[in-house]
Amino acid sequence: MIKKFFSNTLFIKLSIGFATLIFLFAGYFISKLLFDLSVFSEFIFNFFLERFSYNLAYLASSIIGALGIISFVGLVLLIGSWVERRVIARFQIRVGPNRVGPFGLLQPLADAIKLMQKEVLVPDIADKLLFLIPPVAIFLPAILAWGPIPWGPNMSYLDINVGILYVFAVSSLTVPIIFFAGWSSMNHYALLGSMRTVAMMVSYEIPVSLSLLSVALVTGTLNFNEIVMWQSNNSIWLGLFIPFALFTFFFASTAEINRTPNDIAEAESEIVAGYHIEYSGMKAGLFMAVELGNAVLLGALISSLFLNGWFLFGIENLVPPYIIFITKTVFIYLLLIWLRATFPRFRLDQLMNFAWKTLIPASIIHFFVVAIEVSIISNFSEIPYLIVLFTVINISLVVLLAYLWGKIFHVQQYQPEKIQPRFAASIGGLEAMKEVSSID
Amino acid sequence: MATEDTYELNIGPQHPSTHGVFRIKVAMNGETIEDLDMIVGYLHRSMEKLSEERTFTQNIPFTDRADYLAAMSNNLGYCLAIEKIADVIPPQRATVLRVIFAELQRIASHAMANGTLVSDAGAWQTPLMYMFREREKILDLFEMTCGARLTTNYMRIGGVAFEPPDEFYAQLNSLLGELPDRVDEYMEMLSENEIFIARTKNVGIITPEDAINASLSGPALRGSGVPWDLRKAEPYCGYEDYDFEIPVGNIGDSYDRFMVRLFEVKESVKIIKQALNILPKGMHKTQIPLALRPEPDQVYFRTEGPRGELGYFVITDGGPAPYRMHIRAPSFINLSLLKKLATGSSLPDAVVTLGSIDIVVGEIDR
Amino acid sequence: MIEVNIYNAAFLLFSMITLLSAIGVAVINSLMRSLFLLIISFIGVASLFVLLSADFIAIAQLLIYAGSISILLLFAVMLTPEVSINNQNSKYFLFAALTGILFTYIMFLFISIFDINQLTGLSLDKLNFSNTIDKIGTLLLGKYIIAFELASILLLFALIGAISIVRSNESDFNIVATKIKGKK
Amino acid sequence: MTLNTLQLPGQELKNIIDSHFPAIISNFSLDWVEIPIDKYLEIITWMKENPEIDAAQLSNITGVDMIDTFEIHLHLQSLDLKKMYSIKVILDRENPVIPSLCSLYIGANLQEREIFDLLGINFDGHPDLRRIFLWEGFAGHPLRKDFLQMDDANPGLPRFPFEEAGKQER
Repeated sequence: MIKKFFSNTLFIKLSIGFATLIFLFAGYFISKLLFDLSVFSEFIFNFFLERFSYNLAYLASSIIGALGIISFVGLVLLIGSWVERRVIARFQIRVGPNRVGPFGLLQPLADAIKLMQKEVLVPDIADKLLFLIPPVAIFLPAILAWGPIPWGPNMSYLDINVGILYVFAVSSLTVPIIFFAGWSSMNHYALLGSMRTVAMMVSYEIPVSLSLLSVALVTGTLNFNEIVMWQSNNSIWLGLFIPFALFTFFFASTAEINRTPNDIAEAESEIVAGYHIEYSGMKAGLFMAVELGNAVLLGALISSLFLNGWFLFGIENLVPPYIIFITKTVFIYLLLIWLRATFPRFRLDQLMNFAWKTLIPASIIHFFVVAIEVSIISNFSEIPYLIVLFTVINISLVVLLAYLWGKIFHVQQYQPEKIQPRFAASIGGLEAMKEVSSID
Repeated sequence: MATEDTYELNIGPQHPSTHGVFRIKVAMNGETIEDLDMIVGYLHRSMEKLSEERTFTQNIPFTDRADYLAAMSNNLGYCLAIEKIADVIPPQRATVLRVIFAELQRIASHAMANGTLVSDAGAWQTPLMYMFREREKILDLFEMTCGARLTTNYMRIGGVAFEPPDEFYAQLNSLLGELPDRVDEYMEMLSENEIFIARTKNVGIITPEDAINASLSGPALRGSGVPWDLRKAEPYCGYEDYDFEIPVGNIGDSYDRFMVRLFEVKESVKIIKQALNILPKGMHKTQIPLALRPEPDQVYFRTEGPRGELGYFVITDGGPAPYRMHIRAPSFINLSLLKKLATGSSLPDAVVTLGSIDIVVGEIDR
Repeated sequence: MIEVNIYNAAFLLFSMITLLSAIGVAVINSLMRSLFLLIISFIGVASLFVLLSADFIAIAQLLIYAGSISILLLFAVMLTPEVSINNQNSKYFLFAALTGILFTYIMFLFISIFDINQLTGLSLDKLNFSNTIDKIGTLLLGKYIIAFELASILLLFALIGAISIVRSNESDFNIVATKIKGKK
Repeated sequence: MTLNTLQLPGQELKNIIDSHFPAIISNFSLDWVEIPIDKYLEIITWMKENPEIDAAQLSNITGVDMIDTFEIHLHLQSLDLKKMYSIKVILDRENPVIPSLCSLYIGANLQEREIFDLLGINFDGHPDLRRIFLWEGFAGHPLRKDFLQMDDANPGLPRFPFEEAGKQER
């Protein structure tokens, strides 16, 4: 009787509901407790300040903060690879990793262990020193760029005035590192990959910088926190106010961080693995981990610059703001996974053409438009809802221009009904070719 | 091969987009291919020589291994050639079953070809997985019929080896019901995808004159707009009784070859539906002598395999084994134009072109 | 005596990195390796700027020198097949040594003019990251607007000059010109 | 045995060829005609260019070792006329040389290399006559009937290009 009761589905449902309630209550209290993490950082700083000098306290707290960021990034790498594989598996009607640990959650760990056990191969003719440095060095920009990210109120590690420029400068260090990785391998595929990377990154840094410039122009600052605050003060998301900048930043950044559809630097069907073809074991794993970490970093940048950071319609007062921020980040990351699961890859020349002939001129024009709008807003600040008006104008302009661009440049060439095969009326060679009926 | 301005790149034998142990030695200038040399033979098993030592029936498994992605079609071509030379007439039921299985194999092979083409264009295997879904179902049908999925060894001289089980027809019907929808899904997913069009449109254009002159056949020939299909031109297995159309491409680029394959899947579904309707009752195989000894003669019998004109040239001398057997391998001969197509194009374009020609290395090397 | 604190330790560390890698650039035979060390030296200079509270200059150093000039140098090295194997500076050793000694002497002369005590004794709590970008922007587009514009015009001329030098074939230029005309 | 649907009977093909090259065909059967090797290239060129025959495509070319002689079998086809022509050429066993069709058909290139590789028949005028399936330096031509009796051929042993017995080099 008792056994029967426990195996009853009703009982299971009841217990699940009960557990959910407990979990919600616990979550509420925990979130109240952990609402503002700056309490902890102040506590740490004061703890050291009471016992040691200011300098040592500064050093110790900065190291602890850096450890916090590094551990977060490490956690992201572990969970992120699992998420990516599971989500892509769902896209591809597969199950994905599900054997190691619950739901396959330990699969990244198992992968890492497997990669570490592998032999580290160094090619005979490689430049040994330059070959061994890049897999380690490539972590530097990937970690450093997390510095000024605003996780929540009073929660950014580097609250500096040059935040955007800093991220931009640090991430540009990736280019020489990847180049050295490819060059030192002494492999034609690797060299091709690294040359592609350099060409692509140098081209796409321009649209990225132009889109970030318009963000700086609108908000009047380069500080991440102030950009987030500007958005909440004016109660508008920058992604809505200047949607073209968001698009440019997103697309150009996928080229910068080597994600589909712009992953031509390690295009596996063409140049096998690109710049890291000769790296084996954990070295290759490090390159892949950095690629993943950069994708999450892109999510964090977009959510702070364009999606209003830790604010979300007042929900930030109920849940810890950093949870909202991480949710937005994960949302962008899932968008990247979606792109990766659906799109083929561009060719190098197509990508460069798009950058130089479309994206850069359009960004420059967009920059001027934004400048005019900003000057209007600052000169006629007494008119209400001016920002809302410009938001509507900007969105409709972007939609209209995208439509026109497609009409003029692209769709005329490739109308689906014109390029579909036709059915042959009769069998034969060149003579019979002349009389094929059209399809319908 | 490499000059002062170029450097040498080995695409293969281990390379994701060569689809097997196939090697192209390329002289590159930057990203442009200046010259190439095709090196095959890594999978050469000397099938033609081996078959001279085995009886006609024992040779059937070799044909599986020639084109391992279209084993049924290869079985069929070989059995038809031997039946022709030995004057064996298979029962009507066997002929219809052969049509069903050959067309199923064509669908499976085209799914594989198109899926890998999209992977070569850089999609992260999602279309490949989608197309493998259909291929898996077809392979399940093969498995329940003859026990094997890849190297089926199903056709026999004078019929087919086994009668399909009863549940085969139910599963086949459900598959036929969903296949046209799936094809439409791929059309939505890929044929109107801007990036895919940009990657395949105007890439690897084969003019119809070149295609005919270079002995191309199958979707590679039809993609160039030449309406040539042996099922219509030289019907075998009663293909003249079925109602189906021949899709042909517009300009002969990679996109056209892709689309021709997609449309051919739909036509194959039509053929299978008609074949199921007219499937007669009766024997699935005639009795033939254990050691078949045809009269001294020669025959060149061609069928339309998934990759093109699959010919078996057999000479007999009255013995139990062929005196000489030559396989006209469509994959091998379709490669004739590779050098012309790839020279001057960029590496990604060459990869897509190679993928659109759809080679199977087992058939190239034999 | 220089006070022992974190600031000075950091200064020592960064200047050592900068100097050692700069020496390595001159000494090491492989061009690619010396290029790599040059980038490290650029990064070291950027860190020194950070210690001077010059955040914008530091970022600019990182962005322009470590990020862009290094790529330019990479291409320069890749495109010159004759020197890409080895750094052939051993020929000019005597000349280089004389220049180095002279340069060091002049540096010491300059440093000795300033009060060295002004530079030491800084500590982290005196680091003042006030908004330097505002000031730089205001100065560049206010007081020094003419110099700024002149510099940009000079750079524009340099750009056009480089293009016209590279474009040795006059006919190419004409083709482009006719194309532009034809479009109008 | 019956003819394939597209196959032009040997008799008819002989008649057409006879009208342009009188008394040149020595032998024919139900499906093939035999043409002499010295007129081979001329006849094939004519067949390709003559609209009456229009042999636009070289469907298949293969060789056979007939112990005393070599035979080359050609299967040409016209897509427009929907006809296939089967041609046979007999070659000398000791010194098998035949003009290459590469100047006429691009598709002949790989197939003739295959025949050269496996049967050792030389194609005169082939732009790139090398072994294709087997490696350079392989002794003998395996599709010859006397392959196993050849002195210098060791078909069973590992004889890859850089490989000696028990030793592998890069």
